[in-house]
Amino acid sequence: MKRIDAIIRPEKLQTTIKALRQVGVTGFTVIPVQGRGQQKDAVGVYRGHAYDINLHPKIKLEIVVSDKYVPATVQAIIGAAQTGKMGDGKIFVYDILEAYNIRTGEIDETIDELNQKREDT
Amino acid sequence: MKRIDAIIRPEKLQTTIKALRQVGVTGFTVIPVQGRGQQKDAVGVYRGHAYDINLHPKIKLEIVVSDKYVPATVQAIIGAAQTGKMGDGKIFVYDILEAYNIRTGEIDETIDELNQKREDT
Amino acid sequence: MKRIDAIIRPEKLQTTIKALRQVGVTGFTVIPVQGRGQQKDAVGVYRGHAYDINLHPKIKLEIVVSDKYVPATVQAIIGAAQTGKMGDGKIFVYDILEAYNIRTGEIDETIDELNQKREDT
Amino acid sequence: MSSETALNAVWVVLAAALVLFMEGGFSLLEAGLVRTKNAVNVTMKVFVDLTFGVLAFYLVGVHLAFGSDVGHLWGFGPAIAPANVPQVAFILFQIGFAIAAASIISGAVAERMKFSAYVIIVILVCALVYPLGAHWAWGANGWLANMGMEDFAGSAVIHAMGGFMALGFAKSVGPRAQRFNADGSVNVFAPSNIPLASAGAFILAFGWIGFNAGSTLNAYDPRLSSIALNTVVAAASGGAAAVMVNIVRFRVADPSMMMNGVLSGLVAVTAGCAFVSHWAAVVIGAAAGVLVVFATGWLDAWKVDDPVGAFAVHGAGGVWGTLAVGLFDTSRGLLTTGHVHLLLVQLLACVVYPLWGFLTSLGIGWVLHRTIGMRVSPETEEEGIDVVAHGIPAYNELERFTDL
Amino acid sequence: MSSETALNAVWVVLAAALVLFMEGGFSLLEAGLVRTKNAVNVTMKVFVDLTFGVLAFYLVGVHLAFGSDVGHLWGFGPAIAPANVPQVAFILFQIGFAIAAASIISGAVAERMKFSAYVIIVILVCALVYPLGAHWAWGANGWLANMGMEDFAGSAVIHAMGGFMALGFAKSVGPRAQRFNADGSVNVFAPSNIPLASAGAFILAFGWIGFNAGSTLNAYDPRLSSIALNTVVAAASGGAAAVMVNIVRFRVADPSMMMNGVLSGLVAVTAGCAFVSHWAAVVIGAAAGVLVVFATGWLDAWKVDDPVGAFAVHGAGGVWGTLAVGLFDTSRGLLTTGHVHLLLVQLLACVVYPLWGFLTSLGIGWVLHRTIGMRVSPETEEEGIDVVAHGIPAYNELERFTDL
Amino acid sequence: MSSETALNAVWVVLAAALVLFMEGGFSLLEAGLVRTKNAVNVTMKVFVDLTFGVLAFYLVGVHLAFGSDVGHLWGFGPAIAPANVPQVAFILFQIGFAIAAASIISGAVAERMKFSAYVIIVILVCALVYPLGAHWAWGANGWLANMGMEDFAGSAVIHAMGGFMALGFAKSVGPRAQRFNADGSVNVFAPSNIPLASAGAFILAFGWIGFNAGSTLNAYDPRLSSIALNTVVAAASGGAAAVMVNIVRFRVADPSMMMNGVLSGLVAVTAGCAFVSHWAAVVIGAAAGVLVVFATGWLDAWKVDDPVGAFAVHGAGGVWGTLAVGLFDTSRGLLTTGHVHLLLVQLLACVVYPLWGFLTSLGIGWVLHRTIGMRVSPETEEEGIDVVAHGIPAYNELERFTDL
Ligand SMILES: Nc1ncnc2c1ncn2[C@@H]1O[C@H](COP(=O)(O)OP(=O)(O)O)[C@@H](O)[C@H]1O
Ligand SMILES: Nc1ncnc2c1ncn2[C@@H]1O[C@H](COP(=O)(O)OP(=O)(O)O)[C@@H](O)[C@H]1O
Ligand SMILES: Nc1ncnc2c1ncn2[C@@H]1O[C@H](COP(=O)(O)OP(=O)(O)O)[C@@H](O)[C@H]1O
Repeated sequence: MKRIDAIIRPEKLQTTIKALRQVGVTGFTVIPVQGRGQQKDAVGVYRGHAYDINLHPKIKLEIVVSDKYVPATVQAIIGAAQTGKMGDGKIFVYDILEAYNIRTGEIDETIDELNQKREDT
Repeated sequence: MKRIDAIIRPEKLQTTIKALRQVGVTGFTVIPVQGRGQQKDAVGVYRGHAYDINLHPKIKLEIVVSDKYVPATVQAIIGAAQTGKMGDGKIFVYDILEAYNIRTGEIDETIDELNQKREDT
Repeated sequence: MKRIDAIIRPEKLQTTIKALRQVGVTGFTVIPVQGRGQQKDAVGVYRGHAYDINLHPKIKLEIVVSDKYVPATVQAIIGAAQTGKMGDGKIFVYDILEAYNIRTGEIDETIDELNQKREDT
Repeated sequence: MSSETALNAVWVVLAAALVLFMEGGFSLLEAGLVRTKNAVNVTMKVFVDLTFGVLAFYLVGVHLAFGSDVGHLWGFGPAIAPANVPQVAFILFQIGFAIAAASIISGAVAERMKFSAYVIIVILVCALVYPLGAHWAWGANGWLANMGMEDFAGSAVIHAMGGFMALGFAKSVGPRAQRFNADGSVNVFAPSNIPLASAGAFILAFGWIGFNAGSTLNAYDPRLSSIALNTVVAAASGGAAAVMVNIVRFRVADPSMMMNGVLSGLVAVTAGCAFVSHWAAVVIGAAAGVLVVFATGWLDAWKVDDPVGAFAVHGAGGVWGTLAVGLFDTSRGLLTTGHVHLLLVQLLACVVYPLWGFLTSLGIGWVLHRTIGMRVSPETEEEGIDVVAHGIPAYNELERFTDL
Repeated sequence: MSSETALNAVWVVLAAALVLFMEGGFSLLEAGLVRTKNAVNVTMKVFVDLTFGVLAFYLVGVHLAFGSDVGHLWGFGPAIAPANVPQVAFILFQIGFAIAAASIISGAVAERMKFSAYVIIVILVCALVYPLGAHWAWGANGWLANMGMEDFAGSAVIHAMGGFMALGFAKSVGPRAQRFNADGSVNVFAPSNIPLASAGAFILAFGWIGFNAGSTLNAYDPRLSSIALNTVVAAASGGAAAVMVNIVRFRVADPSMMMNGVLSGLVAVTAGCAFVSHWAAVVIGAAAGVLVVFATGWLDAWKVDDPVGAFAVHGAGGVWGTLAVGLFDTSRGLLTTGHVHLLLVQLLACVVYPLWGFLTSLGIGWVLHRTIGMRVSPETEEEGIDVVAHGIPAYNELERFTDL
Repeated sequence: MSSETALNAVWVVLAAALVLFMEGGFSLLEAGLVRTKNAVNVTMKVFVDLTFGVLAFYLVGVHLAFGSDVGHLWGFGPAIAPANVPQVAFILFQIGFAIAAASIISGAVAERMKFSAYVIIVILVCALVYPLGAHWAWGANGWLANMGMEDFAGSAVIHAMGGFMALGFAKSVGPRAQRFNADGSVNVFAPSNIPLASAGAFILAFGWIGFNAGSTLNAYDPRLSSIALNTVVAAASGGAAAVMVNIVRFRVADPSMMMNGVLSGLVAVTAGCAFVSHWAAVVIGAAAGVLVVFATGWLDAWKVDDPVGAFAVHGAGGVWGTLAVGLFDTSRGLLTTGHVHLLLVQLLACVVYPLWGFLTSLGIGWVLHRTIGMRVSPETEEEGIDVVAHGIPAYNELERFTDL
């Protein structure tokens, strides 16, 4: 089971959500963030002082999926969120050890591996 | 040392904080997020166009605790945040390698394992 | 490759960003959060009722860097964000398995290890 | 057209415009003091006042209030305007008053009342409840008017009655979920937007000058300027007193108490603004400012949930202001002249209007509960009324929408 | 100075102040209805109306509109004010009208028009386009005035023309990126701040009393109070009708429709407020409220993107209101008297003003596209115009700024 | 009551209402331009003006300003109103002026001054500092009035003095933490809410018509309409000039400069609005608009931190406007008639009022520093004054509160 953190452009959120749905990922969490990377800074001017808008509005998606869904999910995000210009964002993947569903109070049944584990026990 | 990410209903934040306090967890970080899962979409209507409110306001708690506190913490959250209806949220657990306290500039002393390690050295 | 989550005081954001730039870290994501730890609660009063402002505004930085940059990054943050008073915040470090650049659609080239890996292949 | 009528028309129309603008003040004040998830809903309620309320009063209420007297209890037929004021100007001004009375309710029942129930309440209040009360004191030959009751611009007729209707409906609809704990303690629900609320308070104060001075309905009334000054100094002393009491009692200069103090001073001076001296206006305002802080506490003790403090401002302030005329009236007040008669009449008004407001609202509430229902479902309350009843949240930073 | 002139001066100056205050209403309404990233930009556009627009009309336009007639088509020389009104008071009032016409456009082209293009548009509209149209109906000897056209305060001259200019410019500049899908469906762009927008609507309604009643330009006009009452009841029935239709058609009490219903009722009654009875005002407002809901849908069907609904409110409401005079005028209306002449003249006006507005705006748009450009770059549109053109976002919670 | 007095009462009371409404404008403008964490605090300061300020001026100041003259320096006893204006109407209007002077300060010291210190400052300014200055120019037999100084509605008496008090207090309390870097460069603190600030600017512009035209205190004054027109065109040219200069110098159409340009044009025309022609009003406004952009830069160079630009608008604009009367007065101006006397008197006023404002504020600041303290603690400044002094943040989206 892996967590995928994807940082994308705000205006790509809806197409990304659609793409995720298409590959069967229906659960995720969305957070508006400010990011910095290779994208050129904007320059603001207030009362005669230029200032660096060194953070750009981005959207972060946090998605937990079974290991085997990772490649498809990553590809779906890249497909939907890419514009080819600086500032498209990043995807980071890391390990999740356990997942619980608060409603059932038990191990989450929406993740394949866990489902497997549950059935095994 | 583990990190617990809990996604809960906004209105359960205060009871969850109380529950965490009771099991001795006093440090955590709270982020308002928008989430999607099995909870039914709401439908908004603006100027004659229905639209899918496909993201629901949630609260994400990020909690770093010693390994041995994990089960109690997870139980506390489930106990406090459960309503039994779709949309109660999830808990994800993963490994943290290091933790620093910015105030002291050293390894964090509030996490058991680290405390242990510090005493050892 | 590691992810560093740093929770700092909001007013330290700009100095921290400068410090990060100095150690060569140019990519990161910023999220306004509310945190709780050892910092004393503020007490608000509204219409005659005192209430606990038990969450303090903080800023969370999420930074993904190569393993070898971790110590320098952590030190840079501590150096820039420390005031010595309760509430300075924490730094958590954990493993990242993969990183993609959405713009190129490929493995991210800004992280050393990945660069290495790409050249190897 | 005579010069006198022309000037009166200008005066009354502009004053009416100011009074109608107060609806904007109610809307902002309430949208700022409720929680984000219901900000659209309270705003919409004030638009209901401005639409359904206006029509209900214009089509029905104005006749009941200002038509020819029937048994000292209600009016019938065309509204009777004072001499030298165009009848339609008079009606316009009275429309502003009627919907102000209705608007008092909107804040008190915020965050849990059904939109449809509110529409019905506004129609009933503007068509029936308020007009009857208005007739008693202001109609030709109303029974309280005949007894010599003095309520220049409505501390009793509008604010005390409206404030007690707010109380009745707030009681009837019940407190917001989780507002009171089992042990009786109160959970603080933070107001969503203080600067917005303060904008509303400034608009209300601005409009109030038209509300009180406009009630002369006569530009030649020698008291006109004095009424305006009384209004402003009472607002000032109300706000100053409330904030000082709040600092002493609760350590902070609470913005909601500062605003409600100003408003409470305005409410209280409304009855007497034409009858009392300036120093009395300062005293009346200051006392209202003190009162509003305590009255806010009483409601909590009674376990009634009034998100914007409508009762403390309009109910308590209105009763005090009605009474204060009996104390400070320059020609008939107890403290100023030693006469007790007026005070007794005012006391009667202080019973009649609160009772009328409170009982009718409980009655309407009772019927609503048993028919279309008065309260949104717990799910809606939790999610917020904005999305469910109005289709859209108040603030949308994230573009999270696609068409279905 | 005669009493009459003094009272008229006071009346017209105060009414002009109310009309000018409507700019604040436009600004808030539009800032609340667009997306956050362009809220500064629309606000700035209304300031352009209040600065460049005022100067353009004062220096040029007022002569074209109200100078001595030249061939029934335009004016020349000093503005001619009605008797007993100081000329400057008249000019001030007309300034308010001219920039109101310009402000209608600002919302329709929000979120994608270049700031510089908008400045030029406002100057042209206030200096030329609006003044010509105004002369035809309101100038001494204008050709439509001579035909007996009735437009008391501008349903045709200001609102229909302004609304169709809004349509023309919205068409010319094109829809916002991603507003329409390939299959013709519409993406909902959520308004950023509903309480702000509602504050704007209340200010507009407040100012409108000055707009309509002030158009008497004469405090002694016996219709003055009646105009004000007509204005308010039409606003009420417009809002009530719009919200009811919206509930029936779309299930929710949409705040943007409630506001636009109120505004549409106001727009529609503007032409006839001095000529129709109160019940007719109620009917005119209600019909406008129904109309605004449907007109909003038409624009979507035509694939024109009007973020605030300027066309539905001002264009559709203005045409209806102009026509309605021909139906309900108490002395010459078809339904009230059976005469058809006035209706035909009004019908002509309903063709002339929309066409004039639509064609001039297409023409200006055509030139702008070929010269300085009318539309911001796709990058700017995506990022939002606020930071690029104005250097600062509308809301800044995070202190994310350092000096360079 | 004579027709004349009646009309004057209506006029002055309505103008006073407009002036008092300007407090709402100040409040929104300032709440929008400061950082979120201090938005409640600036709002509360304006409520302090409206409460403590009103009482201080009504109880003490008005006598000092408008009582019988004592040695050309101050007044004593009941306020003396112009003929045919009810005395109380006059007092009400002057209350509005006094608290406007005080409100200028609130923005300049925002985000770091103690609430208690501000309350004391307002009381002193409204009871003593402003009334003395007002007496010199406007009181019966004030020494500057006797010299022939002309300041129709207060460019010098209110704005220059208020602006220099703002400067003095801003200097005295010191800049906000981290505002200036060691190398002298400036850190940009982004304004929290531009649409809110713009709402404030529109309200101020609206109220200003009452401020200037109301200063006739006489509806029969033949200049009344002309004053109103001058006010509006100066606002227009001020805003237009400021935004053009800003675009040339700094590339962007800065909303804060557009607003401050409009306000600066209004400030500058305030002294001369009754004495200069319309084209002169346009020039005066435009020059003020240019000036405000540069004056904003001077403050940074002087290392004085004025979060809302109060000095640039009121101080610089007020001095320029006072001077401009000497240049453009139609009967005594240098450029219009060649006479130099008036210009010299105006020059004297341009020294007296700024000095009076600046020195008294430094003096009050000196005493406050040594007694109750003027500045919040560094911790409070960092956390924001809202929670510490007022118990509640301005905006609360997250329900993060539980009762203790
Ligand atoms: N090393 C990193 N750690 C965490 N977040 C990052 C990192 N690099 C980039 N980001 C995030 O990704 C966003 C886009 O990065 P950017 O470099 O501008 O994209 P691109 O590589 O497509 O040009 C940034 O705004 C930031 O939020
Ligand atoms: N796979 C996932 N990855 C990340 N977050 C998730 C995932 N599934 C659900 N969530 C988060 O949990 C919230 C609640 O999920 P939901 O499925 O609605 O709850 P429940 O399972 O109790 O019905 C979602 O709104 C989302 O924020
Ligand atoms: N165990 C934890 N897990 C997650 N976040 C934490 C934890 N402890 C503290 N934090 C975050 O760090 C912030 C600062 O912590 P605090 O204990 O106040 O700092 P300090 O240790 O410097 O006094 C908190 O507001 C919270 O956001």
